[in-house]
Amino acid sequence: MSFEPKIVGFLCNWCSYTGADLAGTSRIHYAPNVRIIRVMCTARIDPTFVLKALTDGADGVLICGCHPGDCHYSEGNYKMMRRYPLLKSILAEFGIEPARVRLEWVSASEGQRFADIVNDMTQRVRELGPSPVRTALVQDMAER
Amino acid sequence: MRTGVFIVQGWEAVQEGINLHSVESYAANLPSVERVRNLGVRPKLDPAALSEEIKKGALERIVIAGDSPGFFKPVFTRAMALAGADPDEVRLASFREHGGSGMGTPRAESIVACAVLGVPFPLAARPGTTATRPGTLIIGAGVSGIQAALEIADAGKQVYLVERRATIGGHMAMFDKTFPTLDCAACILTPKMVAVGQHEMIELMTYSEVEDVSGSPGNYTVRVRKKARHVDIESCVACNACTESCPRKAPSEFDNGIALRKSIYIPFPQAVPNAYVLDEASCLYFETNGEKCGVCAKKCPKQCVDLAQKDEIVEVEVGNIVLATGYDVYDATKIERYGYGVLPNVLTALEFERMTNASGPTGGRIVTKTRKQNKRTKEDEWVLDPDGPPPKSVAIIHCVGSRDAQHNAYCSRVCCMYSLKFAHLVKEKLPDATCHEFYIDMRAFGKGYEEFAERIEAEGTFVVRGRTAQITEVDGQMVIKGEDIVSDSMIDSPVDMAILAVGLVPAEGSERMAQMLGIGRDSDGWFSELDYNSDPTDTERGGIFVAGACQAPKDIPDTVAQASAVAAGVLKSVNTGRGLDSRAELSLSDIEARARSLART
Amino acid sequence: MAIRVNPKLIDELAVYGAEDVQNCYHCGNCSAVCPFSKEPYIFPRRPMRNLQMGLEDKLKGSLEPWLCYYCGECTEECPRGAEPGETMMSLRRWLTAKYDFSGISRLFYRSGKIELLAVIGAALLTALGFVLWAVWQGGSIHSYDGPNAFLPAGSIHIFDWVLAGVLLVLLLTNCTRMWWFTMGRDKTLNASVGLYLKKLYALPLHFMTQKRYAKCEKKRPWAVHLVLMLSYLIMLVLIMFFLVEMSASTIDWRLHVFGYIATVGLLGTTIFALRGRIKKSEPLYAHSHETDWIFLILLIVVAFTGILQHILHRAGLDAAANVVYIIHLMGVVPMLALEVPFSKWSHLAYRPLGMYFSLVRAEAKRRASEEAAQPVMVTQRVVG
Amino acid sequence: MEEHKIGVYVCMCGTNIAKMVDCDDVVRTASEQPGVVCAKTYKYMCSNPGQEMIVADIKEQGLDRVVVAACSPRMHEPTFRKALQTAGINPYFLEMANIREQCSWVHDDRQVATEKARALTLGATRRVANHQPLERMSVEMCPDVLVIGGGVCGLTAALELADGGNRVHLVERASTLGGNVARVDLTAPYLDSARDLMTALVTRVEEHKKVDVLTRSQVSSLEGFVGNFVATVETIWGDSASVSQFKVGNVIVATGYKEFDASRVTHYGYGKLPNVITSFEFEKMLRAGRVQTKEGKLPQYVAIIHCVGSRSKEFHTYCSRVCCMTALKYAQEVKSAVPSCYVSDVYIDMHAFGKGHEDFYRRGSEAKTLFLMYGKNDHPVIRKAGPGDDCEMLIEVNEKLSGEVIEIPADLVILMVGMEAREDSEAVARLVNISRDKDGWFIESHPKLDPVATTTDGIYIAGACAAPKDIPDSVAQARAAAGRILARTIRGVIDIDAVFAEVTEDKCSGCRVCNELCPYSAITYDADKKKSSVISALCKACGACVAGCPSGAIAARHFTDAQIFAQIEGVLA
Repeated sequence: MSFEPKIVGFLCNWCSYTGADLAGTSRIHYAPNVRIIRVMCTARIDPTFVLKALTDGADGVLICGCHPGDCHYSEGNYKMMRRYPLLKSILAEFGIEPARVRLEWVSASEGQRFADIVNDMTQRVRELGPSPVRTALVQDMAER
Repeated sequence: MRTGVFIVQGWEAVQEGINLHSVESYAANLPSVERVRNLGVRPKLDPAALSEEIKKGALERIVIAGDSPGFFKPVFTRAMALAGADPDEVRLASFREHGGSGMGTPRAESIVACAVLGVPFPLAARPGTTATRPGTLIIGAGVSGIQAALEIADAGKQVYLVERRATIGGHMAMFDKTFPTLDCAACILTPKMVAVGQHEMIELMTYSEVEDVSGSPGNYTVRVRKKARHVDIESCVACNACTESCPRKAPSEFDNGIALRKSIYIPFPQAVPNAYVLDEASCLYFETNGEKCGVCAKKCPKQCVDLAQKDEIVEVEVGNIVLATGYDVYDATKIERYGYGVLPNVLTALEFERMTNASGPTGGRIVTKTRKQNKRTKEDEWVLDPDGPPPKSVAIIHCVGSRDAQHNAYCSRVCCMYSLKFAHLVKEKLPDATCHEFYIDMRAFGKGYEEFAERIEAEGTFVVRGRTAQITEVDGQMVIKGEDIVSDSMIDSPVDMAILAVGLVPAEGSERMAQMLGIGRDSDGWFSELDYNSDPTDTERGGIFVAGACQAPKDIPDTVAQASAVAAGVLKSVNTGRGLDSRAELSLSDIEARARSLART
Repeated sequence: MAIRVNPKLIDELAVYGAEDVQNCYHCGNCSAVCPFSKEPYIFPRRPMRNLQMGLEDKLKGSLEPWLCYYCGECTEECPRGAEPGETMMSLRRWLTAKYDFSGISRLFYRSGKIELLAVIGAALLTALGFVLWAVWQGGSIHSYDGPNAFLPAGSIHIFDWVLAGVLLVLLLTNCTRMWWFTMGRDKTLNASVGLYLKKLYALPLHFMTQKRYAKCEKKRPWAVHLVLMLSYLIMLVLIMFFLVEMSASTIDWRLHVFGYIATVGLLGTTIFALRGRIKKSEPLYAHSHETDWIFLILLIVVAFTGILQHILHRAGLDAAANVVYIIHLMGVVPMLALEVPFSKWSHLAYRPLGMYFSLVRAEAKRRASEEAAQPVMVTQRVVG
Repeated sequence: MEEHKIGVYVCMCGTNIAKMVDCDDVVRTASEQPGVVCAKTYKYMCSNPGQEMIVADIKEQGLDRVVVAACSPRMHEPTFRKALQTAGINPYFLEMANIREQCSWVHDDRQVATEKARALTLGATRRVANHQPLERMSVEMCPDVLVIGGGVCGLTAALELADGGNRVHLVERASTLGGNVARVDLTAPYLDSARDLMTALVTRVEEHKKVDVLTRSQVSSLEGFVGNFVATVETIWGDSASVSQFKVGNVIVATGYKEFDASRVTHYGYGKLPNVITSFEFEKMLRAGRVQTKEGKLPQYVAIIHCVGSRSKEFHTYCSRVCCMTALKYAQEVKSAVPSCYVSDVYIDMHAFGKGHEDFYRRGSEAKTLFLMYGKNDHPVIRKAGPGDDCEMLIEVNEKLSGEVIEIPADLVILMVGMEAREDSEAVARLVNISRDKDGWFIESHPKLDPVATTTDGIYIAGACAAPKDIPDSVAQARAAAGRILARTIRGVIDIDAVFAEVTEDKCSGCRVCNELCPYSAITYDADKKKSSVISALCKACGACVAGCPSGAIAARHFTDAQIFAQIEGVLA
């Protein structure tokens, strides 16, 4: 069977997590590969969360927050926005394809959008194959 | 200001009980009134002629008095403009709006007085305040009663919540999903029910009815009959032993008769209070005056079944009373053409709600009834088998008993949306089944409703404009007949299941309730609010409020809003210790005097 | 090309009796309960809609009103008191007026007074005419038949035929107009002469049996209507062909028995109808236009005087018989001369014609759509 | 990490979860986890018996951590926290796994759904082990209330609160009170006087000792938190502006709506054809007693067109709820003012749903209004009439009830413009920190059971600013909001969430990065100690500072790194 990636999703409590719930209440079906972790705001998302997820075997990380300007904490998502490129460059140095980590804006009324994003991301990561970190870990295990 | 008073008789029967002659002579004696004329019933008025009349009388202000004078305002306004007078000086004295019905001639006269003096009636007819007790009685524990109770109790004020049935929750507890968000009714209601059950400021009186109300605003004494439940709520642990042992069955009220329950039973697993109840009507023990049976009492491990228990009358003293008695659904058997009660697979909305409900008799499976032989009677009868055949095509018929001069002329407000919800549930559970909605106007007016309606159509439900006229059976196959107006064709189609979107009617006993509390009801039987626009939850009687569907059909959000609104009315009086007196008690002279003083300032 | 609505037409139709049609909010109930409402002729809702919008040409060209027998099901089931049945009746009156080129029937329907005056006028003229003529040809008031009969049957017979001829011409011209409005004018419709002939059977069939009417859930109105119709026909035949024998002093039972049956039929049904209209027993009788009253009264007068003069003559009271005979004629002439071509009784012709045309039209359309290789128009649509 | 006694409870939610997730399997895997001493399923975990089961287990088996795998925590976290409390353990020892909204409802393969549910539950189980006991603090509640908007809704709310004994600051942008209702002459369906209604309200508000009315004013800032807001209001007097500041405990937003701009619709020629007017323009005519064309002629034909800007793909998909009744009102009013006039009413669906509405619709028919039905997104088109016609304009409609394409004569066309969110709704939303839906309406905290509260504690929304509403429904909502506030102010104190950030002093380097990061300026700097510290009451727990702190000195209560790391491990295990 084809490779099914594991993706960790960090969603902000106010917009994106609610959006994901809306996808649920509207019964919009999407790929089951994303495991959602709720944070109060994308600003809370420490780059180490992402690294931790990748080293623990995630093939991708999805970060969702309120649309710029809609942040429940007025500018938390801007903080994430500033942090994001930084994060990307670090990952690049580790040789992790940038497509594995993704930042998206999903509002509380965008259940459909959330579903589309999940499907799209799952597809891309599936094409990329297992995360190099993960394979490295597996080898590491094997060597021990 | 030279004023002309014109009396018009319009549509409603409001003027019954109003002596127009005395109103006329009263008006004539009011200061600055130059001219009083009765224009008769639904007059055809010509602006030119009126303007002449205005010119002749050099009138500066016009007062139109009648049940719905507004219908004649524009013609007078125009006449004023034509006559070169100030068109803004046309005032309305609406008997209907200000409770002319029931209140009789003096009220009508006071309404005219206010208009003549140019003072809004609600200002002049504002009753004084009176000392108010802290306690509140809420009649009816549906979503409306529950909401109001919680709001008030959360403020730390005592609430007595009286419910006719053995559990709280009302109709909403029966529903599967709620439109337009489709979250399950239980998920959002049960926590609130739990909260009510646990709240230290709420005294819950289920299986009880209000017998009599006496006293005055702010100080009511209410006698409540606690019907003999024969089960001790406190010690019952809902172990089901009594039900298992009970030999008798009766149609389940909670399942709207599509399933049976024992004579001693619990309405539904999440009932609050979570205790059993014995229904004397169907109980063998009571049928035989205690000679037979009584097994439940013996079987109960905690001895909490008390067959000897008698009805009990309790008295509570409260400052405010909230009416939240909700609604009943229209009796579909009154419409023979739909064959309800004759054709097995014609269901009412509530029956379908229970069928499609995961915790309902079929475990949420949508099935058609099957013919089975009754073991005892050896006769064939239609039974609802959870594994029965699902319908291949379902028809949902709107406006059953609503928008129809022969039944109820009014619109029941919720049917369009719940019908669309049904279509969604059918499509979700039986993707291959065809589903038709037969409607007259698709009334999707609320937040997110229109979008919901569009979604249902997108899901493949056929939405047909045209009300089905009849459902018949042609050699074992149910057939519906109607006109598909938009596609200009006749419908004569086989269906396996027809769901009747029955309308809402005032709850049983509303009339008695209204008499008991001294409040009015409108021509359709719904409780009358103090003012359609500005006072939708108060009544003519001080300290008595109406919330939710008992005032007129309403969906859940609007009901909840009204319930909280009532809480405001109650709390402001409880908080200040003084609430408004009855407007009904105000005399003509009171109102006139107040109007005069306001007019001066 | 968009059709221009005419909000005024509804007021015009109100005069013909359609006073509640504006109340219709188009739930489709009426069309659904109507036993005759089948594609391609869906009514009463559709015609009511055209009426609300004032689509005059569509209405003029519509056959639906003639397919309705006013059983009243629709009116009883109407959720908004829009009186579909009465609306269809009013449309028939309006159409009758439209078909009539002379404009007389329009006058009659728009004002009962005018019709009444016309009827009275015609009656008086008849009386005067016959009396003068009787005197001039030297008839004796004391003789009913025989050599110097006051009104010799032979001559009356000729008069009947002349009158009948005139009526036929009038009626035929109106029927032709009806054909033109409903069929001829429609360019899209190509109905061959063959097709017309093929469906011709419908004409006498429906005229004689009123067979469609029997489909109503209520059977009584149909029965009444049928009896009335047949009695009238019998009478007509007797008068047109056997007048001399009928008024002869010797009773020929082979003929007279029919006369008596017809008289009883006429009297019975008219009285029944009158009672109904007074008591408004059926929806069909709930609203009575002036024309309905005048027609019934004429009918009862004619039937009653008809039998009365016969009895008087038998009793040997010839003078009285002659007087009654004059009164009888005073009823007959206006009835035939005015009611048949211009008013209520013209539907004797229009209804069967309507039925006939509707069949032709439907068939023609069906063939056309077949040729256009489109799916056959089914009369019952199965959902799903 | 010390050993815990964890209880895992998997809810079937009837069949909502059970039909897509093998709950027993989830229980099985959970029970194998370290620390898990009991794992169960139940039909409705949120129901009384469900909660009692949890309470009993905590008491009997001495559980000290609880995981509930059920619906979204947004739905039932409070419910289960309450259960923990009743059982006598700290409510924050709870963690929920969202296996309904984010699992069973969105997947169609039972196996993968179950697998995902397992992972989510595992995540929660690992996380909950790291939970710490948290205490809710309670601060006192200022009884004063700020009401934004002086329309029928704001006025009603203000009166209700003031009658209840609370001081109310009523802020209105315009120079007079009354809002949109003040622009209306009569109200549907009974044609009662809107002016009397408004005069009564305004008089009472202005006379009320407990209400401070601030017209020509707007709120420039709202600091603080529920129970203790500080509002700054700017009032413009001519060219001078005065600023006032006051403390309030709660805020009601009743900013109402704005009418749809008809000139955005090209096919009705509004702005080009002189006699195409909007509903509000017609109201003016009625009040002046001049129902006539721009040329001053009496109209022979008046046409009313529904759903202008509403129920359409191009503009707003939603229904504006009040236009149908208003249209019927106009039909009556035209007939009254100009008896000889023919009125046609072009609608999609007649929304006559309220008390007295259907009867009013029927009266429209009795008055011989010609009702014509057009299809959604198949709108009529207006053109100038030719010299031959007896009317100014012709409206082409594809009429649904007849299936004909028809033309309606019209001398005057009234466009029933819908409602839309005000331009300043975004600013207001940001000011009071609430969210808006796709159409710009404010979002309530729950569409059904909490229609007037918002996700921000202490901020309430009422009336048409949350979605189109007629007067009675707005009034009901205004009172509902007032009721909510009264209930809380009567108690005098309110509990604030125990979830906030805190600085571990000895780790803090005093770099002050966090000071800048905090959007609520909840972090103060102690110059002599050279340390930052968080004012917990102001902190809204976004965690920006936590992630931003270079020395990891700030911890977000209930969202600590340890907890989130554990959850990551869990969901990936």
